[in-house]
Amino acid sequence: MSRFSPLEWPVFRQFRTADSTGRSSAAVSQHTRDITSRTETADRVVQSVCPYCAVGCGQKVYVKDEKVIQIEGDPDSPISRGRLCPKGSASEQLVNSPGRQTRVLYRAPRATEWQQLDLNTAVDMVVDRFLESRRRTWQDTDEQGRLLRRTMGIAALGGATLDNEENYLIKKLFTAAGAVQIENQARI
Amino acid sequence: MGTSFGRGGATQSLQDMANADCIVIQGSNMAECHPVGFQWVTEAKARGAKIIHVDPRFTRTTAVSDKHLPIRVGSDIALLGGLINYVLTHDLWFHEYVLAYTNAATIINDDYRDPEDLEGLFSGYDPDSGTYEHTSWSYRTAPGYEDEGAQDSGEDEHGDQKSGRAGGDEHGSGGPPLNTNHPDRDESLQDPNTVLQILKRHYARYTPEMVRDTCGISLEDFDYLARAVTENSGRERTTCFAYAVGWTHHTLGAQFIRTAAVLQLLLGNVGRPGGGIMALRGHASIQGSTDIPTLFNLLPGYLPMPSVDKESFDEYVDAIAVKKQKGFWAEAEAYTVSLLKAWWGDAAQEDNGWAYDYMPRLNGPHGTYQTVMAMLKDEVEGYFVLGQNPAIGSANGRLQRLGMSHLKWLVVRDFNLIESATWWKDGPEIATGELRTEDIDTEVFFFPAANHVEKAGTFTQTQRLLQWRHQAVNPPGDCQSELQFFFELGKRLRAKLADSRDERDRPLQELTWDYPLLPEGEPDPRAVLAEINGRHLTGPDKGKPLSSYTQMKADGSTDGGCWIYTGVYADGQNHAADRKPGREQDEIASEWGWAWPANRRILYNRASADPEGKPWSERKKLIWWDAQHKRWTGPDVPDFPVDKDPAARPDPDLGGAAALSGDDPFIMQADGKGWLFAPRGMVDGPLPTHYEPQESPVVNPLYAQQQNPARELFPHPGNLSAPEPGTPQAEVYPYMFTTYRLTEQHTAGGMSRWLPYLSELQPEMFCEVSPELAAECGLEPYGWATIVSPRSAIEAKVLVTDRMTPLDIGGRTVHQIGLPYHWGQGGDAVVTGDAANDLLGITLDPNVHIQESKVGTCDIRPGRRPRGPEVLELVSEYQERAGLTPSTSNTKVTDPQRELTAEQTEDGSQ
Amino acid sequence: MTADPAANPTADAHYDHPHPRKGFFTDTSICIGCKACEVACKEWNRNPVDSDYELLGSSYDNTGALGANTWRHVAFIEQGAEQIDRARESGRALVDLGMPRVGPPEGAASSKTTSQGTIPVTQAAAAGCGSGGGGCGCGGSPSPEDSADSSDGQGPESPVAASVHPDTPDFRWLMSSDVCKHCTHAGCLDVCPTGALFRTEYGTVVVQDDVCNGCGTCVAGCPFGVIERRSDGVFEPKNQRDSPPVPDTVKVPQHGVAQKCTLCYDRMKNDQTPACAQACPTTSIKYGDHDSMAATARERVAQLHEQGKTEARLYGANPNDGVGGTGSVFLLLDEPETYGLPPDPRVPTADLPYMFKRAGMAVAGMLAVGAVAFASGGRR
Amino acid sequence: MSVSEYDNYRPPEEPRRKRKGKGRRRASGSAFRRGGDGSREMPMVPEPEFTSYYGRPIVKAPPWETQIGAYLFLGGLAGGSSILAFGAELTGRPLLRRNMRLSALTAASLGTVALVSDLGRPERFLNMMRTIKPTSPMSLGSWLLAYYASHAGFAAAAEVDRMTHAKLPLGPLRPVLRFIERPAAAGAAVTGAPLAAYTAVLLSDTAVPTWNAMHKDLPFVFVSSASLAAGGLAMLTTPVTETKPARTFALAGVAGELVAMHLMKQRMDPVVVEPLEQGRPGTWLTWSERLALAGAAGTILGGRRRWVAALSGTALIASSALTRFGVFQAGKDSVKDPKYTVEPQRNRLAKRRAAGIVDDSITTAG
Repeated sequence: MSRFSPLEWPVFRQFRTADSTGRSSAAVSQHTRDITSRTETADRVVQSVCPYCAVGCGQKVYVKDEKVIQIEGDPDSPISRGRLCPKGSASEQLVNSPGRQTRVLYRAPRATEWQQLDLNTAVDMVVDRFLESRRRTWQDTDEQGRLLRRTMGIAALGGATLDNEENYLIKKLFTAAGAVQIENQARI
Repeated sequence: MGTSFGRGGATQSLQDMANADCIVIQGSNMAECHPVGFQWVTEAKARGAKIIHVDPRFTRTTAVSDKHLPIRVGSDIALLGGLINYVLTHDLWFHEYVLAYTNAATIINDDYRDPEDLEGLFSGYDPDSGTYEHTSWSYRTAPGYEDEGAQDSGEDEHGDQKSGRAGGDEHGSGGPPLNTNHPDRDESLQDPNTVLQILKRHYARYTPEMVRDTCGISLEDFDYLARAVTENSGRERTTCFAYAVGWTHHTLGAQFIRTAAVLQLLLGNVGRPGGGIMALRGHASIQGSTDIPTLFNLLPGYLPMPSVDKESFDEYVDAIAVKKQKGFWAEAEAYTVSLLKAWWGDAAQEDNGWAYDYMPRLNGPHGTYQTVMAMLKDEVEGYFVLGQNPAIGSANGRLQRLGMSHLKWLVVRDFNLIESATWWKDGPEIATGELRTEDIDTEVFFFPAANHVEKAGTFTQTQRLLQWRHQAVNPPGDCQSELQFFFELGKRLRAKLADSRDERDRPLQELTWDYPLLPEGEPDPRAVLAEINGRHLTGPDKGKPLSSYTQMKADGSTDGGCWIYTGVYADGQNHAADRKPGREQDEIASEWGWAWPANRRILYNRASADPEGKPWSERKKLIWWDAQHKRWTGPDVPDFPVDKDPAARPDPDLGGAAALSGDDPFIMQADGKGWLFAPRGMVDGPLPTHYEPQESPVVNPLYAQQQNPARELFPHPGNLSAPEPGTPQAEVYPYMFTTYRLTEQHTAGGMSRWLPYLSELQPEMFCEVSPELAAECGLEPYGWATIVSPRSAIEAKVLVTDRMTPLDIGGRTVHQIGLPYHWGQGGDAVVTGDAANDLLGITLDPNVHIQESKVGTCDIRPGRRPRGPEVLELVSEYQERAGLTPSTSNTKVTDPQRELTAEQTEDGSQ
Repeated sequence: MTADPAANPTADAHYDHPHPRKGFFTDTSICIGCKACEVACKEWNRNPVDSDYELLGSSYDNTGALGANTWRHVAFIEQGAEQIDRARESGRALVDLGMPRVGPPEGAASSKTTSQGTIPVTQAAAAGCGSGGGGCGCGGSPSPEDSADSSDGQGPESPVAASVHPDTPDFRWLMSSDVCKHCTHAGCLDVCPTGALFRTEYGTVVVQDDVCNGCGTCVAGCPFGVIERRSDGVFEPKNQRDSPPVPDTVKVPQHGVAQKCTLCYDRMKNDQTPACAQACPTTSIKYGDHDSMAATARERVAQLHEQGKTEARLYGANPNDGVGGTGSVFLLLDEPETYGLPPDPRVPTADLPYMFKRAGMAVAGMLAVGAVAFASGGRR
Repeated sequence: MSVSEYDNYRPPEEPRRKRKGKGRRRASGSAFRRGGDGSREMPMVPEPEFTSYYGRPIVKAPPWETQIGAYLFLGGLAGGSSILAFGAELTGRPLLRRNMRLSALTAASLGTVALVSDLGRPERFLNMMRTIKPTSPMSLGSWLLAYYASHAGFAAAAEVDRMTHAKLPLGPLRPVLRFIERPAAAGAAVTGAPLAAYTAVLLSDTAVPTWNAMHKDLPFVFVSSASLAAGGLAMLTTPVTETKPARTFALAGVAGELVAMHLMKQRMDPVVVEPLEQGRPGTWLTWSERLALAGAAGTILGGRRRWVAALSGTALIASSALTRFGVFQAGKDSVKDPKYTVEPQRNRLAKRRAAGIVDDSITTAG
């Protein structure tokens, strides 16, 4: 408290300055004078796009010590002009949300609880199951002998929240692997 | 949209809505679902535009609109048909525009029959397969060219059932092929078979009175809407239509949009500033995920997935576009070769049909709902769920969860433990005892995903705009982007199959799968985007990116993952990352991001000038013909060959872009015109016709045919439908319900019910009912209610509000209940509740296979729903009372006395 | 009450470089109730969650009211036909009161073209469309696009009659984003004993959370019930279960301290727009210099009156009202109390001198009685 | 509420999340969240004559708990006791002086402890001394309390020293203490009265409808209540022989309070008087009146008998406490219903409009 630094005691400042009633500059503490917006002291700002709906509002992402500290509208965007909806404004909490998972989880058949699994083994397990299911459900030709060359045993759902590049790799990989049952939110 | 205009994307940018003089928002709740996009509607209103919201509910959009037209869910075609009828009878259509730019004057062949004559069916309906065969809809060939025409259509008929069927939704960018290049036309529009006369006859019975009895819209309201739309169209003024899933989520979804396209063409609003049809997509990159589709029936760039009957590459290409048809779609071969080169590189050569045989084939629709049915029959073993929550978001949630319990292994990638990952532990079926955790064999892998600031890449927004996102921070813990996960998956699959001799593994072995890696091990998205954009493979500028899809060659000298995106990497610069501030650009803002095709912001903008190339009016000026420089100029990139003289009338047989005449603004259509009448491309009729939804308490007032005869049905004990109206059992589910979104929550809640700041704003599942319905059923404001549908029963708090209006439909009061669908039963979210989508059945639109989630019938009663197994008893008790069997309402043709069809059960007794 | 009535209360505040007074203008006629302001404010200031996750029974408003953790609150009011008429009537009464029109002199034909420049104001409209409280017969001058020029035979023959109120006459859904008023004479600021509340160089009122000892006097001092002491200020956004700890950059407990909107004092010092004003999709929340905000408000209300919407009125734009005019000016479409705002707020300090006088008399009385008691008590 | 037979399946509806900190009640009237306490009134249809926002409060009651109510009482008691102490000193009543000084100090220190414990951040109580704000009754009150408490402390210290026959290890300080004893006592007496009265201004200088409406007469009520409390305490603690002035002091206090309370209720807007007459405040205030009368009667009739004096003294003290708590709670209740905020303001606005003043309303058309 500024009380102890001698002349900085607001009561003195009340008499020294025009603010005799102690309702403005006299009562200001040093901490308040040092207040500055956290976006000013951020390490860097990155231009991004809101992940929620398809309007495509521009977003500015402020980062400090490798942590996202603020996401707000990007005034440069001609579409959104710096504005956001409630979901867009909550993007920072989407990134730092306490409910967000950061570990791979695995549920064994008939198990009643999750168990932790390291990423590498999990991906290997998925690869093995992928190849096994593909082999078991492969269809070379249909009943009239026409080429099918596909598996109906593997399906995928999801893509409207993903980037174009990710959709491209998924489509390319699954088509080459013969899995045709690929769908996403554009359908529902 | 694809069928009428040639491309399946929104015709305008959102900013352009500010130029509209009247905006009709129908099938969308724009202020709640696209709030920041709505600023442009507010801008238009500030400039004096009239905003009309047609919606069953009075929503936050309506609160700032000028007029609200409460409409009965599912009757949009009746209203729009009424408007078309109003425009035609009052002769308010835009004469020069319609004559020059649409196929109004084209003559249809003689054996075309209209539903007016066939009691609700178009000609060419095959009752066994429940689909249409559309030769009877095609153009009549002009005299003197008959031979060429006949040969073409004949060859085309062979086995067209699949192309007709699957042809529906592939016209994202390229209209369907035509049977003739020389359609017969009658400019004076006297011939009864001209499209305009057919239109007049078809919509003759859509009178304001019929609209009142079908949609519940009073005559004054209809008159207000009709006047507002017609007065704000023409040379000086334009009207804009905006729609979202309110239209697409119906068994007639595609036809809803078609009706709006026909109306906008008649009013001359397409391709002009402040006009067109604004398709408001829901997710961040829904447009992107149809352009580069993780969809079963499409390849990138709306090229169709090869079907089993296209055995060779040439057969495949001929089915897409006849060489001699007009427009850029004729170059489909170049686009396909470039795609195959991009995927299989050197392995794709001329001799092996550019590795066409590496492609898997379709033999029917394999949509997400067919997949769920296959799961229930234990035919699907593995399932990847990537950033989606089918247990809550897809229709008939119960079937989705039961289907997943039949899987062998399930991979879920998301930020949080969504209900689709934890249904085996805390799903509703565990509570009702239908599933026991210990008996479920499915292995579930949950991979945490990186979110939008932890990975770089592009989203494609609702106005076809690609915007690049820069990476801000690295993903924490095990979180990975899908790019890294699938690149890794692909690498390991290829490693495991490296030495396999099996023919089926060749496509994987020879796939081009080496992308440069970023320091953290993630493939560089810029390299993937460059591959999508396409490169020259031979010649002087080998390796350099293409700058326009016109540079794509069919000789394998170019590659390109998605031809409509070519140009995003023009001259090596990632235009998706262009960030010239909006302030420093004009309203079109073409240097912010990149819009496909070729950075055009307003499509078909050639139509913003009259046939001679002069703007229709100074106020609505966009593109015009600059006589001295012989070029089309204007703020936006012209959607037309830049140097084509408006007066040019080249010989149609030249084919491709060269064949386009000076007044063909729809450069992707086979005849360069806007299609009022769609001879091809729609599987359920060339003209939109009103049918009732799958479940409706009202008999179809227009025809005996109750529902869309071509809709896709899924008879299954878990997917029962309500009885046909008019039968006593129909009163078991007397009320209609519709599902919708709220601003504060996001679709199935995966990205909003885990955030306390959003969950706090809309914490609990609720239903919105009118005071009259509340009185009728004894519902308590903010008390509990149980809603029962033929599929399941859910509970919700009751919001009694005047915003829901009971409608008088042909003497009967129809009550409508509003249900937001964000909540779900699961253990991990901040707020939980029952999922509205559990109530929905699975009945799909035949063109795009989208389910009817916007309308259904149900019953509502006060009090909470029973817990545990009793809820199943409640649902089955209702089903017995209604006498439901898997075949109820699932027969396609309703009226038996059809001279075309063979035996049918007698009328209405289902 | 030494602050001079001038609009900028910072004048007497001895700041070395006083800025022009900043403030809001909230135009509730274009608010779409999306609550982006609530979330943006909470997210910027890292305020804790303020709900028991239950429907509050007030249409789409599940936030309740302004408080220590909620510095922006969107109100939702569903009104039927007679409430709309009552609001139009009370609005018209305001117009007929012949309010001194701040801005262009009453008499002159003010053909001021509004900023949009599209709606020329005729003399009749400028004088208030219903003189003498009579029913607003003219139903508002037909806005230009109604009497559209029936261009080249497109429109029907007769220009369409100006429908009285294009608005849905039988139902409306009011939405308004409420915020601290940052009054010219701020009750909270006056009664704060520790100087925690202070008048900033921008004329706004801010709590210094390092000084405030939570005495709570300001909570009672605010005539609008905005400020509140945070009773359970544990910050991390509560989640249903014992969720993993929140990253430390966001854990700032502000327990037991009075909290209210600071008009983003930290952002303002760096010339940034407050979080809510930047997020608001339809700029229903406008931010800028107080004078320009008040001018925009008057322009907007005049424009609405010309459209026949006489229910529009300004709240807080009058410098000589009970609190000396407010920093956040509102455009409301009904009586203030419908939105939960006081109809005639008055800063308690206005009566303070009188209170001290009465207290002085009481003190004198007590001392006198004491003296008398002892003087007379001498005998026994 | 709902009639379906499945209702008994309703899982126990404990609130979704236990709120840490002081229980569930939140200062900002969380009663409205439950739709009133049990009564399920229909928020959909507000009363026709005045509209409110779903019946929710417009202004907020201060987050003051019972400690502040206690401080109001103790402050008045301390002030009154100092006056009696100084009077006793002047007129040579040693016992009365000693008791009054000690009780003044105890009351003042108890009051201070109550004040500090009610703070949101008690450890920052010294911030009260940061500024002297003429516009803040609490700021001036804090300084007043500091001044008074110190002086009452010196006077009492002297008293204690005398009682312990100078055994305290004061050493050189003793003469200083002797010297300042009298001025300190005088100071305490002089500031005692304002200490009793300033709490009235503290309550009135708020937007709480009932308190604000009382600002004309509340000081007199509090001053009288302080007097009767101090007098009562004197009668209770000091033998009858010395408490004659205290009794007159108390009687004057009773008279003052009755008159002031009556006058106050007359001058207030009738709507805002309701909280004073309803619920707990209503019962407390009626009981405080009865006890005051009983105390006064006891004082007049049996004033000279020791036990009667003691009894009526306690009655008077109780009456004073009840008055303070009654007024305190009435204010907090008046905030819960928006009617008490809106209607008086509407009446005030209408009166001004009738008087032709039309330019000072917060709602304007232009």
